[in-house]
Amino acid sequence: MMAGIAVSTNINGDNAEFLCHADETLLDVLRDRLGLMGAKEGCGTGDCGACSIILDDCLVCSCLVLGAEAEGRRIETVEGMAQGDQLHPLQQKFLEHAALQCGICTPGFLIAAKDLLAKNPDPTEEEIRFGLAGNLCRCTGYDKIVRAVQDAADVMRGA
Amino acid sequence: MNFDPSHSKRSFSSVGTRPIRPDGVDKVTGRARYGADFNMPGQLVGRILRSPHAHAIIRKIDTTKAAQLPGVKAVLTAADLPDLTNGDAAMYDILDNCMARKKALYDGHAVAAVAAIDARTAKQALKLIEVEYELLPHVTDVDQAFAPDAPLINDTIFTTGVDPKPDRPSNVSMRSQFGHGDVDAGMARADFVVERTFKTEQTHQGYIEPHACVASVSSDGTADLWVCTQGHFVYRQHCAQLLGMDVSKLRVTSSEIGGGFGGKTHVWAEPVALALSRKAGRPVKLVMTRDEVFRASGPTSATSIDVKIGALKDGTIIAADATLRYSCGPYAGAWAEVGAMTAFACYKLENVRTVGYEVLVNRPKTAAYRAPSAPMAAFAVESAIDELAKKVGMDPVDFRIRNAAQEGTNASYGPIYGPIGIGPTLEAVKDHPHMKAPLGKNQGRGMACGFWFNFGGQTCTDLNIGMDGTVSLAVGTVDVGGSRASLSLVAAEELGIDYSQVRAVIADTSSLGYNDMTDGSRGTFSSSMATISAARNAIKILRERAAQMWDIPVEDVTWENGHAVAKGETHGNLPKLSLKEIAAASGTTGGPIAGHSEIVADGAGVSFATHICDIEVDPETGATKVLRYTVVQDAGKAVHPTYVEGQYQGGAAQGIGWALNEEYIYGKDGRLQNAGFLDYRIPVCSDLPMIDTQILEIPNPNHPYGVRGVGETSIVPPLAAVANAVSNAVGVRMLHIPMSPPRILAALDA
Amino acid sequence: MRYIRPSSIEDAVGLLAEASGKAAVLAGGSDLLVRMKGGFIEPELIIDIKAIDALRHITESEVGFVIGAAVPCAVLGENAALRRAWPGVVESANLIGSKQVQGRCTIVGNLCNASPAADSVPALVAAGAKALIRGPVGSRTIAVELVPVGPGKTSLAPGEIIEAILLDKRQPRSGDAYQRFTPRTEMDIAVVSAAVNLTLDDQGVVQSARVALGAVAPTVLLVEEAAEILTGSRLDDETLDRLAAACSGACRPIDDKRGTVEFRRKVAGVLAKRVALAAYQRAGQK
Amino acid sequence: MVEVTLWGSLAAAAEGNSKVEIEAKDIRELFKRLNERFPGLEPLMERGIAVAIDGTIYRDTWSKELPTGAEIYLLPRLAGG
Repeated sequence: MMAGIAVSTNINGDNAEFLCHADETLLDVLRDRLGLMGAKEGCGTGDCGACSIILDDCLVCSCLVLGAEAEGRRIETVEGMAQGDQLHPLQQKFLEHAALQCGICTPGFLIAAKDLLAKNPDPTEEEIRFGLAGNLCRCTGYDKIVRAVQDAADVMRGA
Repeated sequence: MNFDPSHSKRSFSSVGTRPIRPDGVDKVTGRARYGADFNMPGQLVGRILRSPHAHAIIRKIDTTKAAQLPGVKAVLTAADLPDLTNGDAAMYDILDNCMARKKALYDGHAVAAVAAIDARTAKQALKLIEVEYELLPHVTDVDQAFAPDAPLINDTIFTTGVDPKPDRPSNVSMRSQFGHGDVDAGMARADFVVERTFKTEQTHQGYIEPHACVASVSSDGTADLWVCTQGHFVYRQHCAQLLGMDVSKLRVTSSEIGGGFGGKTHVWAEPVALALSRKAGRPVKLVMTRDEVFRASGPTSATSIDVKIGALKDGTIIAADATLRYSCGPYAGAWAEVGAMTAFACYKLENVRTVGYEVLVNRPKTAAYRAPSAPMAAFAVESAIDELAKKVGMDPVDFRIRNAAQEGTNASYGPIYGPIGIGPTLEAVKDHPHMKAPLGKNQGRGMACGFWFNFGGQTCTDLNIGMDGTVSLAVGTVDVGGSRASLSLVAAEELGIDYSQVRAVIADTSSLGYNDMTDGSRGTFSSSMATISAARNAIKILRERAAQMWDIPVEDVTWENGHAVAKGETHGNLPKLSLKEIAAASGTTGGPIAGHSEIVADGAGVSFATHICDIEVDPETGATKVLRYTVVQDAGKAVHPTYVEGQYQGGAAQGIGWALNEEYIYGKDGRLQNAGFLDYRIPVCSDLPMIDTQILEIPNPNHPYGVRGVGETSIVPPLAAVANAVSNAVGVRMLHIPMSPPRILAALDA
Repeated sequence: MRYIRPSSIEDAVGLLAEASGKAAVLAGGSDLLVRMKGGFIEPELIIDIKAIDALRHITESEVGFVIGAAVPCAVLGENAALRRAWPGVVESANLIGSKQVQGRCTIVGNLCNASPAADSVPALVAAGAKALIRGPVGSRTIAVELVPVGPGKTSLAPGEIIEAILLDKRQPRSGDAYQRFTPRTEMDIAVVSAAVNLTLDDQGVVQSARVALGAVAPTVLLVEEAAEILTGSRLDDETLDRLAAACSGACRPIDDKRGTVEFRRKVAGVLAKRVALAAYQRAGQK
Repeated sequence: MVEVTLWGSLAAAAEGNSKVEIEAKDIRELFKRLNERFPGLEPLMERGIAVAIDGTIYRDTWSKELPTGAEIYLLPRLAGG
């Protein structure tokens, strides 16, 4: 009765297959079965955004997705942002602006910011603040995060 | 100690720059390993069963069914944790808090634990544990618990610090008192007096990473603990003592830490994980859920504070008096004591008295939260000061400047101050453009001051120079917010090499001598002091080696900008030797080159800040919006200014959250109603404006570079700054934190 | 526990009926997974309806809009025609949780969760939306306000699934609006909420109105007295004050961790005024 | 001989003396003499005491010398966050 569900999916451009239980979240699958520890569990209830991933171009909390739902979908995690040793502009700007202190929320913020800039390449400060409101940060007061996203947006637009 | 820690004026080349942190790339690529990101082969999953009752005798625990469930490898109760504390009351409280012994003392108190092959089995096993409770009357409110007829939480608690000694137990574990002069006589002379009672609710540090550890105990008595903590040496000490292990056989490795703010200075589940592993004979991973973090780690005190301040017509504060009641959970604490010490620390006062009462309540054991106890006291005092300034007819900044403490002032908590920054932060605020910006309708501006002691303490650092001339720095204070970058800068500065040539790591407890925790804003202060001392020890060796290489007396060798330089008439023409050249030759000149340092980093300089807040209040709903916020704080010397700003901004944001919406809400049943991030409302990105910062540098004379701690002070002024802003916006004095919309609306309608 | 992803609504209904109360329907999962995590429910079967093509679209016809049960709230915001016709409904759906949650959650899920504080429900009730229900014995359509019957409880019979939400085509000079009160700007649950839907005549006089309040009673309230006050008016100050009083009076709130009785009662009136003005302005522009 | 000031609660436990003259050359000796003279201080001393010498706070350094004429103030030991 506990037979695993076989799931085929695509993670950061690579095909992946795994077995999971019906009630297992995608976050648990990523971390415990696939060894992708970038997404963090801060709450497990969709309230902190630390486990954010992009699922078929849609930003979601992986703690609110079942592993079984990943069948046939495309998943992007923080591990897929850098190309080889070339950091994504958001990653680079987070470092330059010191937009992280403890860093536990950083993977979620990077993914949420990536999704935000994909949909709105030139956001205002207010749009950034509301766009990232699903991600909690307790260290920075958000100031340097917002600045890093603004700066990265400029770089990505070639401004 | 061959090390002079006193400040000398110098110019810096590395210190004060803003390079990228050494652990940065790992943290933006998801590679950094936090508490829950570590696994051991064969590991089990640990889970804890918690009391749903606020106060209950544990009559019986039947674990038979749980133990029989296939996949369960260990079941644990207090019976498995014999009392080895040997009369140490503080340790006994920690033991009892880790696993309730006779009574469950709060909603969330651990009563049993299991280790099983996977999470679902562990969860199922918890349901099979049968606990028989006998419910007792409970009390969760600090004022109700303080009342003489309150339900008694611990019948061994007799108030200390009162004369005569009480003959019956109560919920007040200690009375403490500070001050000097004659407050009553001073108050009698006052032309204006403000007297108010303030209340603040309990808050949580709200770190995003839940407590997590992996424990592995071998049958030969050795053990490993991987854990997110602010102090792995302290965790080792506590776990070893509670479990009867040899300190040196328990190796504790601190993972990357996802925030602590004081909440990861105390052991909660770690001794349980070790005990489970010992019983099961396998590694055990134990990760708290968010619900457990709120219910069963260590939030702040809730407080109730009476303040009375009197001033003369000319604006001199002539007397100041405060009585502070702080909740400390169900165990004795010393939180009001700290509040009583900090309350009036910003001011030069002839007559001052503060009295603190530690109050037991059926809530989780209070833990430190960033400048613990100071924000609540500052809220009460700075609110009253603002009101008093109005009565006297003075501008609130000028009123504070007139009464600010200075070098030579006797602090309200006792000793005299050295060079301090309260005056300069106030002068900077007075001149700040923020203070002159116009305000609109329903908007108000508030400002407030804050103080924190800062700590030093035991510190140990190793600095090892590789054969290629690069430096590895092993530090024992956990890096929560970028201290590895700062300490690398300090090592580079002292050795005279480039920042990129240094790599700082946090060493485990087997690799370095004892270090106190990263608390009390001591991380960069004390470890930089130890790093400088270690670097100077290394330089001494480098000079000896250069002398050997040149075959000249070591007295003729100096160290300048990363090079050995030969001095004197006879060797003046020798070309200087770089650190890299000396390192390359080290194999033939006496072996590896290293500098070590073991110090007690005394002399942490006190820290002051002044904050300005603009807020808009919707008078119809009580909704608030922070429009602008400015932090001015003394850093002594900012080693990495970007991370100093980050500390200022983070503390301010936490304080704003506390001021406006964060609070523990208990039901009549004594249960916590909002144990999650949805209803425990820490500020989100769209709740805040940019937070402007201004770093002042008034050197700490007791540190070679003038460094003071910077981490904590920034959370002290915001409660009062925001409250003063709201009070100015609505014209009603706000007395209860958080100023949630229902409270603001109720105050307006009162 | 089993997980099944049926490809037709008939299969879904069949599975649900067969499981006799021990199955849970998964669309967005933003409530279901939280309740499972907290141990509040332990379904034996999870029926994921997102593979049912008919439930994944918003269709516009001559009579109005059909919003499939598996359409995430974020997608509502991306539909220009819907946004134009029912801006209040769309803004309510785009206030639920965070961007991450909006990428998953659905208005049907919001409705079936039957929380008095659900954001999209007052807007749907004010809009006069209907729920298209499919069950073992066929289909039926009921007004949205008849779905929740108390906190966490719905009127759905065993085996029934809400297939879609139906919204009428818009008459000219109509507008709707929704606002909620939350202590935080985002990521929060409504302490009080209000939705107003109006149609004006060509003189700018309110011809018909619907007013709904959330988080002030065990279920979302449709306040008919408030609608009557608005009808025939141009939303002058006196009308708005009467509206506020009627809405405050209609509340049957409780004290809880999110707000007090007094607060909810007062702010319900405040929000009703603000929302009525917003709806009136929108109606006037069309 | 040094003059030592005790904080309020400590003074109460030291028979009401807020200032005490003591023959002590370092912190260790100071603690020893205080304990001898005022046995009532024991519980407070056990909980931990810090010594401020001319405003600089020392927590663990027994060997720290007490210069004559220095301002010496006893304080409770604190926890930080």
